[in-house]
Amino acid sequence: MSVLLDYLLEILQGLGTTLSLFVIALVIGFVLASAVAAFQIRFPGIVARSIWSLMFCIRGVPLLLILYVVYYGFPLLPFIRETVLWTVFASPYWCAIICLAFVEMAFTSEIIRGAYYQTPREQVEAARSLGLSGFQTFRVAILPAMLRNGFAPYTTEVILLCKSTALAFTITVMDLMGYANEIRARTLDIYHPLLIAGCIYICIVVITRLILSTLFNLVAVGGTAPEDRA
Amino acid sequence: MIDYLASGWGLQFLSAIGTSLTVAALGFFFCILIGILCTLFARSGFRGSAGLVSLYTYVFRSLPDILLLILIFYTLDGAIQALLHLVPGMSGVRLSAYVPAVISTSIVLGAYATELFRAGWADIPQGQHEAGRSLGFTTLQSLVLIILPQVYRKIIPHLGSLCLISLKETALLSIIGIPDIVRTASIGARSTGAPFVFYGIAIAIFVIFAILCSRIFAHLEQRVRQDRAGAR
Amino acid sequence: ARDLVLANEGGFPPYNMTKADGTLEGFDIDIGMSICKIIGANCTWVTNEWSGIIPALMARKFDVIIGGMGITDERRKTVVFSEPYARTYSFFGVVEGKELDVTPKGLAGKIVGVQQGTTNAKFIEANYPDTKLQLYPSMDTLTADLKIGRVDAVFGDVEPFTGDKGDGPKLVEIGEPVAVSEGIGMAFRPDDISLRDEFNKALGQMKSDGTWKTLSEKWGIPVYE
Amino acid sequence: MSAAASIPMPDKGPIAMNDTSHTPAIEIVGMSKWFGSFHVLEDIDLKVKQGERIVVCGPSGSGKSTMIRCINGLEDFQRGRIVVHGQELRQRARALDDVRKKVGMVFQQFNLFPHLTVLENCTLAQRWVHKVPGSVAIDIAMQQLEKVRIPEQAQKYPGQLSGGQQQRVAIARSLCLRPSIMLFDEPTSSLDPEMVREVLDTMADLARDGMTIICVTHEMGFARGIADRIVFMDQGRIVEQAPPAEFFDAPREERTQRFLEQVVR
Amino acid sequence: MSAAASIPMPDKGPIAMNDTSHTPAIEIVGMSKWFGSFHVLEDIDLKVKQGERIVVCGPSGSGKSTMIRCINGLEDFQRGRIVVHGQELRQRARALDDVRKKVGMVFQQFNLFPHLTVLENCTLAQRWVHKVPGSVAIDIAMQQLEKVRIPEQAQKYPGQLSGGQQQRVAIARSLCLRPSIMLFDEPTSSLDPEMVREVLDTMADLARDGMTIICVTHEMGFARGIADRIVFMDQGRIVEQAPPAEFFDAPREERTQRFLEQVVR
Ligand SMILES: Nc1ncnc2c1ncn2[C@@H]1O[C@H](COP(=O)(O)OP(=O)(O)OP(=O)(O)O)[C@@H](O)[C@H]1O
Ligand SMILES: Nc1ncnc2c1ncn2[C@@H]1O[C@H](COP(=O)(O)OP(=O)(O)OP(=O)(O)O)[C@@H](O)[C@H]1O
Ligand SMILES: [Mg+2]
Ligand SMILES: [Mg+2]
Repeated sequence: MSVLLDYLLEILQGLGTTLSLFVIALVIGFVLASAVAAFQIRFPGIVARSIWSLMFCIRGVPLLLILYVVYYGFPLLPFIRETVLWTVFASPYWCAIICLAFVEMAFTSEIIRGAYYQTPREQVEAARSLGLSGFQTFRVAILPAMLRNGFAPYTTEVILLCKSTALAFTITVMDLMGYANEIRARTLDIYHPLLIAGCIYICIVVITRLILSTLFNLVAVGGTAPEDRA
Repeated sequence: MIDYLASGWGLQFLSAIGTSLTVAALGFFFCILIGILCTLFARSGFRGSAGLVSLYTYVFRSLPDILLLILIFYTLDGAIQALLHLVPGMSGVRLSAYVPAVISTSIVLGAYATELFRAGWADIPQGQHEAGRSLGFTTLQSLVLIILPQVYRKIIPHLGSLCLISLKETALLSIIGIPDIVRTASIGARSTGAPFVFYGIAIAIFVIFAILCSRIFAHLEQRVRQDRAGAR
Repeated sequence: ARDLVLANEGGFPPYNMTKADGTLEGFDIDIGMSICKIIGANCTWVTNEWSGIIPALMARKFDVIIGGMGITDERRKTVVFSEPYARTYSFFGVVEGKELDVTPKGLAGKIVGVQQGTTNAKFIEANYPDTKLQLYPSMDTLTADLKIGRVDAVFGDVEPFTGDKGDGPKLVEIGEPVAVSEGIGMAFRPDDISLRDEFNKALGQMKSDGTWKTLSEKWGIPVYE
Repeated sequence: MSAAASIPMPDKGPIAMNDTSHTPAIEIVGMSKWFGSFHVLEDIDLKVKQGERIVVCGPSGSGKSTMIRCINGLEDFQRGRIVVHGQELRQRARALDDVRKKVGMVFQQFNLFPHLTVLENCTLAQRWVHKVPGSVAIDIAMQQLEKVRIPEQAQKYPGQLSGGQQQRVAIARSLCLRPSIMLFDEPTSSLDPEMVREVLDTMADLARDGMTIICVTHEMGFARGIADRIVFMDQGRIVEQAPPAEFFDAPREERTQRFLEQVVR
Repeated sequence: MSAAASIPMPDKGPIAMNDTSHTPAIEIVGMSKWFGSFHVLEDIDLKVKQGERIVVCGPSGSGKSTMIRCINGLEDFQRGRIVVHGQELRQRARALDDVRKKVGMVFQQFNLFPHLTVLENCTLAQRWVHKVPGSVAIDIAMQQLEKVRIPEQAQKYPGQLSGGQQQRVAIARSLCLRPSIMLFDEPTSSLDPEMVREVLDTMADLARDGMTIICVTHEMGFARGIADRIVFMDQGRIVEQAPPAEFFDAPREERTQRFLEQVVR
């Protein structure tokens, strides 16, 4: 029993890293995704389509591979190795954040686009026929609908991101999974460290869901959060 | 790049692609099976069955896939081998690591598939079940002839992404030591000092597969949508 | 003849390495095959991820680990070891041309890379309190990062450096070698004691007929007397 | 009546009914049903003769749908009995399947199978439930589609048809199983006004052919023209039943009068 | 008429119209519209006087919705002209916004903003478009909500109201902008029969107040009671226009007769 407690305490050293990976990648990813989605919606055309294709490719490649490319491949590029960029890419932690945010951008931009195109046309027309301007229409008819439509898929995506942070240990980041793995390699005990880490991850997910639905209810008055099947 | 491929890495990659695709295909197949069975079980009306299935999907979709894969892989690996050891005459038989790899991938993906089928099923109007009953179909007939085809129609686009996820999931097996595409690429990258060639090939394989996947499922969707063409 | 399955990681030069065609080579492989010939067994090789290699042995996925495994008390709780078939010394390794003071004071604040779960990691942790440890899942990822420059030095068994054939800057050892383990041994399941004894006998025979020395020299491994 | 109900009856389809024509087609006695603690149907008594055409009406939530769903075994009930062509419904499973083969049902929402063509919708149950060979099933289906006047739509999917056409397919689909009783639950209420007529005409055809019909509807014109008897329900009870002339022109109950004022505008 | 259309007109709201009462409220001349290659509206001519009440009817797909959406600038058109209160619609942007301020529109699907309360739905456009101060906007909104007889629902969200109540809120929301013309597109056709009446009553109130109204509807009773003129469309053309008495009792065109047979049962 006391062994398990020791494990728990050791693994918990990685909690801060896991959480900061998660939150920082989430924020950067969302900002980038909004920009990408807004560009695609606002300026449809060849550029937007190329961006879409790029996002599509990113979505098709496993995060693990992206991590390897960035961590082991990028340092061989002179313009990364020999410029200030190296201060960022030298750190496994920032490599992980960059990869996570990048993948998050690819998935979230599609969610935002999807939510935008699901906005009922009639709502927009109603706003227009009341004489509201383009921005006012966006504010009153489109944005709330996007929130409503995008909430469930975005929740799923946030949870996926949280789970993805666990891959950062493959590039030596000592997060929850990293410490669990170290114990595993040292003691050859596979189950206990992983089960303990698993419980912590479940707690994080439960709390994240709670925070998201609370936020949603704060922002989107006049209705409860749509059923979240995620 | 040709040099590397000719010097034996080409064959390595071919076998890695074979490994990844086989594991992905089997994983996809079994996770769908799990999805259907769990959905049926959840709807069977047994006490607590729905709760059990919810617990499975909730927990499995909250835990990092890599953590689950390692846990299930070693548990299964030990369990299967221990069982084999008990059977007289089988004690010398060694099971390849692929069996537990496929099973653990399927169980992890099964949680996603279950959620997909449950959602698709819930979207089928109650009237369809009732129409089936009032025409005298048995439960099994109504399931196979009426309900599942409609669930399939509803979830095709998601099946497409699930198929892609299956392949991406095999990348995680490289951490356990299965020689899949990612493992081959990273070993190659390190031992030749030409990472961009090897990682580039791996990325290309995944992108090609993603395109194929989206094409195939868009086509399937198209075929299914023909009944929506036209008026109303 | 009976069948035996031997296992290692397949990425720990010069003990074991994967060739481009997927087959294995290295000191472990040569030693293993020689023993198999002596005891008259039909041997095949498999590879397994390092951190899961002992559970896999216990799950009977294979019978012997011949994979450059250091003999430690922690491992003895689970498996039984053969007599050591190689001595390992651990060194600090750096990129050629780099000056580094490898005393605890000199390495304070520096980053040292070590393979996860090894005796080396424990050693650094115990003796270099102010050094930042970076843990790697395998030796080749570790050397890769040393060449890239993310770590100032690595601390590990000497052989992987000498066996490194990759491109880029050369790696050299600095400082005095430290013996952090009791040597390299082969691991067996505790219920396979008789197999272990057979292997020990074969090792003794190889020692006396000189095969063992020839192989050590072939792979550049310090001869164990 | 329980004596009559226990006589075993050969199942000869809707036409060869002469020898049993004094057996009521449907007999509901003292039937009550609860949803949890909510009493939806209270002590329902209803006897429907063979070939009789009943229209059921009443305010929303009065239990009309629930009642006819009970006749078809789609809902359970807790007290009383329902006898369909001499076969009691309480014993479960087998008997229920037998009853369902005799009773066709058409829903408000059509409930066609969207993934099958019109023809496949009509042949599916014949082939799987009644084990009719493929070509015979198609013949029967085309015959019924002609009866509802849309044989030319056989190869289309339900999604490609208008609401009225869909409802007629639903009727044909039921008829393919040669039921002796047809139940309709507001068959026209989710249709555009222009399509209501074509469905009502189809139903009138059926009525002329002597089919036993129970129909929930608010189309009072139709009720007046077709029904032998109108059953008015409110709050889970049958409040009044009478032939249409009497029902519309001299309703006995005050509740009925209020309802008629609202509906017949 | 083009002379009249070019007279600049002060915008004084619906009441102070006496000095311009000979300007038609709406004038559509030779308007045609295509969706791709499909000719939805062909050569539409329609003149609506101030305070006139027009009911538009016709079979599904005949272009009724498209026509009134053109009047409100929700759809573009390719040929002809539409003049609303002397202001031509062809010049884009600014002019369109001006026209929309004079023309209110109510849709079949209500289209209330689900995340705003009833009161917020009604004050939003006043505050953002007409820059009315908050408390005034609320006063006006409550006044209109009283007019449609649901002031007590002001704090609820649309999702908490019945269909009929929602539609009345939609009407109030439009009225808050004091339009001089109201367009209705099948305002009752997605309502349950029991709620149709309350919405029709609200519209009748408006008609009595002298509002210019164009309403697409199949409620023929309403049309007969309220309309000054009925416009019948088929296949993108206006087939017949006549006062209700004439339209229902002596339709000139054969197409109209066929339609009336179908609809008025
Ligand atoms: N599955 C159910 N569980 C609980 N209550 C139900 C259920 N189905 C129906 N009810 C309730 O039973 C009552 C009768 O419903 P029913 O559908 O039979 O009415 P109806 O007369 O058909 O009304 P309508 O004209 O609206 O179709 C209603 O109050 C309804 O809310
Ligand atoms: N955005 C569009 N693109 C192409 N065709 C359209 C579009 N909107 C409408 N149509 C077509 O234009 C025709 C007229 O449509 P409209 O909605 O005006 O008919 P309607 O008279 O209002 O019919 P309903 O009574 O069904 O509402 C229809 O055939 C319709 O299919
Ligand atoms: Mg009903
Ligand atoms: Mg319309």
